Amino acid sequence: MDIEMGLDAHATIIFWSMILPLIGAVGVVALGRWPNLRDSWTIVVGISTFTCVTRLIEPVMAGARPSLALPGNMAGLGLALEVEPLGLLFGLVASGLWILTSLYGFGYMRGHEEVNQTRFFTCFALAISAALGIAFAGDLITLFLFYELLTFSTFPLVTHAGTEAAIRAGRLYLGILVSTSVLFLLLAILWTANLSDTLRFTPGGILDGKIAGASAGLLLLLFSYGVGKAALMPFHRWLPAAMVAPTPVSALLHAVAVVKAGVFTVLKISIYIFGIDFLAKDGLSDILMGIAAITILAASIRALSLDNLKARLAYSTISQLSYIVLGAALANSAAAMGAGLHILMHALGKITLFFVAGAVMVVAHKTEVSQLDGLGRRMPITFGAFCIASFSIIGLPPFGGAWSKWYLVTGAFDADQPWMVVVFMLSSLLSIAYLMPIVVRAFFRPLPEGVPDGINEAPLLILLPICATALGCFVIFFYADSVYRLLAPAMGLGG
Amino acid sequence: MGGEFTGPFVEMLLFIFMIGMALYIARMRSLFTAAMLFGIFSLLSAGMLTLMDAVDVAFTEAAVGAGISTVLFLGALGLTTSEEAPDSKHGWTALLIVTATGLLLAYAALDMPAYGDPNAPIQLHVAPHYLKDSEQEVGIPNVVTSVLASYRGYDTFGETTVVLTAAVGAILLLGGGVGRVGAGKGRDDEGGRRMSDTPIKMRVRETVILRVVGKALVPFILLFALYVQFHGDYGPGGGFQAGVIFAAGLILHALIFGLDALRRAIPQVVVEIGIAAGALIYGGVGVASMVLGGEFLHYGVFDRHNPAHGQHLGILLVEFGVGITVTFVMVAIFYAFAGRSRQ
Amino acid sequence: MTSLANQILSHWNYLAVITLMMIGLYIAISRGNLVKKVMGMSVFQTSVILLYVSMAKVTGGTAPILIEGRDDIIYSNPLPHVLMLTAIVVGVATTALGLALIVRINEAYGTVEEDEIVAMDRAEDERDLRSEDAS
Amino acid sequence: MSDLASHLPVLQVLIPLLAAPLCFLLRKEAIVLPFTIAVSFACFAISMNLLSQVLGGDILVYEFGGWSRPYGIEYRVDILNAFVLVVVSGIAAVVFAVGPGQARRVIPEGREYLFYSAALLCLTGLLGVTITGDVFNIFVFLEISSLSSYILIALGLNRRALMAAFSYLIMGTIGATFLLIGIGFMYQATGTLNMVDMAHRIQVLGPTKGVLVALAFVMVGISIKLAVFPLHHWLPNAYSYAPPLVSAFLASTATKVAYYLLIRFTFGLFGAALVFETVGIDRLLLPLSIIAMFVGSIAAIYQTEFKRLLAYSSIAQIGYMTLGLSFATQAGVSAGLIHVFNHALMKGALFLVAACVTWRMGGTNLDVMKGLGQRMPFTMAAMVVAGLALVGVPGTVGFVSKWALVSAALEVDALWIAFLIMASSILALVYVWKVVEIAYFQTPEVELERREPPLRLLIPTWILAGAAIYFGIFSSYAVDVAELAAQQVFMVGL
Repeated sequence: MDIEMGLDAHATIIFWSMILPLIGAVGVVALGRWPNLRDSWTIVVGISTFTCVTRLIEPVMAGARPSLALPGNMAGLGLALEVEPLGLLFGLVASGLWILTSLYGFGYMRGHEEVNQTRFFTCFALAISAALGIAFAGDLITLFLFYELLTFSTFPLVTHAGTEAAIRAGRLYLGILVSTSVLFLLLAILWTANLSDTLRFTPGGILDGKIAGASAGLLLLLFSYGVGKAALMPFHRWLPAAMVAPTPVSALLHAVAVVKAGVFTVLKISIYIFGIDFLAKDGLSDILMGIAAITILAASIRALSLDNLKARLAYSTISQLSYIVLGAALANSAAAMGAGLHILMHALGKITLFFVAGAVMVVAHKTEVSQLDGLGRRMPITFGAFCIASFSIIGLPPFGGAWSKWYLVTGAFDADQPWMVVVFMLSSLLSIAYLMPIVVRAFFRPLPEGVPDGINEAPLLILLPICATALGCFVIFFYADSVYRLLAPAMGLGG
Repeated sequence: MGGEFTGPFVEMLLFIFMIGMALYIARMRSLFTAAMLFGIFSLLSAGMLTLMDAVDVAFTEAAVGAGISTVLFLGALGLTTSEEAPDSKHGWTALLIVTATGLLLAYAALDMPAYGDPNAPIQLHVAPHYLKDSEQEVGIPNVVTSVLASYRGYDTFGETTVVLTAAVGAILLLGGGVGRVGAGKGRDDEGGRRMSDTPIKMRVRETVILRVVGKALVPFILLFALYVQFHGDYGPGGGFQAGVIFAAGLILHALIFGLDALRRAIPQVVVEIGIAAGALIYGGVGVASMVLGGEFLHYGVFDRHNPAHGQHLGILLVEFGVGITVTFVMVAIFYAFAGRSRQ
Repeated sequence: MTSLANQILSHWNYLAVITLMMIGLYIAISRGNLVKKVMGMSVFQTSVILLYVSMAKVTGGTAPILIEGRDDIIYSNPLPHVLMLTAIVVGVATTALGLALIVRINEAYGTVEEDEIVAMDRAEDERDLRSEDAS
Repeated sequence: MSDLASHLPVLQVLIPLLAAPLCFLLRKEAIVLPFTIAVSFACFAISMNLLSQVLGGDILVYEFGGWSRPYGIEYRVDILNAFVLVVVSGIAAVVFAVGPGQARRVIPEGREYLFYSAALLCLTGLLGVTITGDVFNIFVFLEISSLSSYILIALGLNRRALMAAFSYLIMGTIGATFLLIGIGFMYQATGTLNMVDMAHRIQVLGPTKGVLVALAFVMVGISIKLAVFPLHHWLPNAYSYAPPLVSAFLASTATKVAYYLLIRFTFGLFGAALVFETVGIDRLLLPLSIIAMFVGSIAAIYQTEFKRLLAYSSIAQIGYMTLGLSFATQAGVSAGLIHVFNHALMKGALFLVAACVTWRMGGTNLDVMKGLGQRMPFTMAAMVVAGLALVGVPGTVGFVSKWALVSAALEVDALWIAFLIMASSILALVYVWKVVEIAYFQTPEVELERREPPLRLLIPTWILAGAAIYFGIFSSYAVDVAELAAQQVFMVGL
């Protein structure tokens, strides 16, 4: 009886964490005429949503799997939400960083004097709701529903500027994401439905013994490429294109929510649909491993050659996302743990980097790496944060990124894949090569002539989130243990 | 009838004529001539139908194909053009399609029971029931009428509705002769000739003999229509044929004495109410049978003691409804065409 | 060979009807003049009536109007007759509607030749396109 | 027989049938409009009731004139046609409330009642075709619906509507006559016109030449009405030049009824064994469907007029339906039926959006739709919703269709067909998104203030658009009924 009650209470929490952003979106529309009220409302909703999600930690750590059947059934299949550790982590990341991004967004959007702010924040809230839907999806069909909703709710954000370039980027964005999801992902889901009588995410997977050999490999590829949001090459071009969006979008959505939704989906499918053991059998995931490795290296090299700061960060993201795909493809507990951790670690680091890029754009109106000379002296805190976040991305202790990389490398050893270890090492070196020059330029190059004196630290609303996330990169290094404990059951590592 | 010997020869001759007519229609560039040929084609096919024992169909074909359709064609030609432009293209594809279709049909036709075979499936199932039991079940000698108005009375209701639909279309598209559609909704008396004023008809109006004969003829036509209407139970005829003939009488009147004379006698509003009334009479009979506890169009319930009597009454009423609707629809279509001025 | 000849002889009626049908269909789909099309359609429909009624015919039969007290008479099948009465009516309704449309088309285009109408529409499209380019 | 409930099958058709001539007597539009709405709602209510009666597996039979099978005409309601009745009358109930709209300009003054009369006749015909259990009765009611739809199409504002209506008239009549010839051969072979009786006799008879040719003619006749590729040429003109409301009604009902006929004749009358195993219609229908899916979608991409774009999209969507049928499996038929329902909703909504745009801008050229996203936000939002449904985004009815169709394809191990279905829906994204971009990202040539169409136009639009979402999320209603219908078709036949 108690358990029943308990589960019902959890269901309520899931319900609210999903519905709050929607209410938020409605509120934003209603309050559109009063910007201050509207923005405060967004923060209130953000905090409430995050609080809701945090209340799920305790039961999940205790081994419960809170679930909620959504009303409705698509194509004869019910919609169900179920919170498991990996999804909870993603949910926490998305909803937590939403608060900070919102704060940052107010500063940025006002500082940049953007139009249509109401539409912007409305779609933002919708996107968060969709991201939470992906995080908590209990089966493939529910996941697919929210996956597509996320694509369409972020489309207005990508094309926010309404310029010809933005529209073209929007086409690419929608074209790649929808095409891959419909052509490959949906097909893969339907194939799975045809093979198995369930589409539920089940520990240990549902496909073992139902498909084998080349078909299984094809199905895995369909899934991996179907999740276009994971930006595996050659379906990665939407991500750099999406950088035309205002920076808060790039920061939260294209460093965290959207792309992480992609790799999260890949990871979740690997763990709960294929099952790690099944993936490890007969080198099923070898091809995927190769693709991920190539993406990691190629994207890093591409990042090196780009002068536009946001574009460079975007390619860095593509590279880092494939860490997670590679983690899934290595198919053992340690690698999966590394992949899971990397969702959080990379999120904290990359969002900081984007925040900084936006701050520079608002304050100094600079977009290219080559224009950053000496700016670190004028904006020491901002670029200090950039430095910290870069270390974390590179994987240096004592920053969060070190942990995820550690587990990934361990996983590569466990899987007897020395070449993958080499890939990780090479990629770290490359990330030093494309991130560190920025820090060096900012701090050690002299400020060019003619920079107006007015350029100084960013406004508080921008600076605060930057500091918070940079601090996060550092603090999480010491608390990685609790994240490990949260994820362990999902990765088959025991409490 | 002429028996087994002469029959086929007459029929073959008719067919040869008809095929000739059809080919002429295809080739003839003068559309007036083609329309007249079509009338003759219909008349010949009516003759053919008579030879094949389908007297009711023949009657209708003669009245509709040779009569109404031809008048409609002539009317439309009066309003458009009478000459077909020389045609150059897409003959071959059409020929190919048509040949293929024809061969397919011939392939199937050769597998059919022979022409006139009394043991064809069609002669052994359902139809014998009508021929054997309709006398007792419905009680009228013309089996076609029994089937038409009772066994398949609902089809006939549908058919009446089809006619009504045509009237809706003619009035909507051509304005019922009251107003021009589109540009300028005023009356159309100002300029242009009407179909009823095309040269042939003008001469009709001017010829004294025709006027006198026509005047004498109209009442007889109308009388004949009434005979056809109410004699349908016993011989060929019925509401549809009667309606067409009645309308033909009225139209003849209009051709001789002018459209406006007929318009004054039967205004557009009356025509429209008539169209509706006929269909509603038909439907009303059906609804009445429902109210009396039967299915729709179950006339037997009108006389519980003698269902055949009820059938008779029902058939009389629905045929009457058909007659009214058809008459007024034909008049409405005539008004629509005739009232349309030439550009 | 003789069997085929026999077949054709015993089915000559159907074959003649089919010929008529195909002439009608040919006129309907190949002619460019709209009035001709409707005429072809009517010929087609009239021939179908003959097809149905041919099926109904019984050799030595007579019209299905019952003559009281005679059991020895063979009647032709009344059902196709009934069906074709309906078909005739449908045909004339279609013809009327088609011709009404032709009258309107003639008013709108000044012609009832399909080719000319298509050409006029195309010219109109091109004009629209040009004016768009100009603006 | 005295209680009203037992008369429901006939009332389904009789009410609009009698209402059409009644419009002649009522005349005043102020009376005729509410009358028409009441009639269409009554039809909808009756169809729902009929559906609920037959869902258990019973078959309702209504014998006209009290004459029993096979001597009289009977109405025969099973799940399959009750489902189609609901779709047709439901769409009518939503769309008829709008009235003639812009077509008013070409209707002779004071003759608006004739428009309603024609609309009711069209409804009558479609319902009559669907519900009847007699093959010749199909022909009669098909002609009622066809003639009235020619009239309605001819009421378009552009003079090309006349030519479109005329071409449709010729094609439609040829189609109907082919059907009539086919019915004639079937009658010749069996001696009966009653469907149940005929089906039994054809089973006994087997594939004689007559039956095979009858099949060919019936198929061609229906395919013309259904606009199956390559017999689709009449459709784009008819739907794009007709008044938008007429397109909304016809696009979501007329082709659906033709599709119903296709199922009825193949599975009910001729029998799946004959149609698919002996003749192998699927070997022709399957490639044609796939070509239609692509040709229709690609043609839609290149259109510069909204309604024409939708019309070409319809050709592609009809391809989905016939594709389902060509699998010759229960899942395939069920998928086709689900799409009948779903496509009616989304295409109806989109054509109503076209009606809204016509009301505002006087036309639906894509040029005039520039920037309408800001100027008619509610209308355009409906367009986006229904458009996404057309693409097959999850959460909309389009997804449900796609799911069912692809499942059916995978069931027969046709992974490549599944892939092609997906690929064609990407094309749908392209043409839908083209319109979305124009509406939201392009600036209008003339500055316009924000104004929505009147509620009598906007509400029906949103009812259909909303339904396209509602039944996308709560899909089990439609899916269950479609599955039951398909099951009945396969188990019972007729």
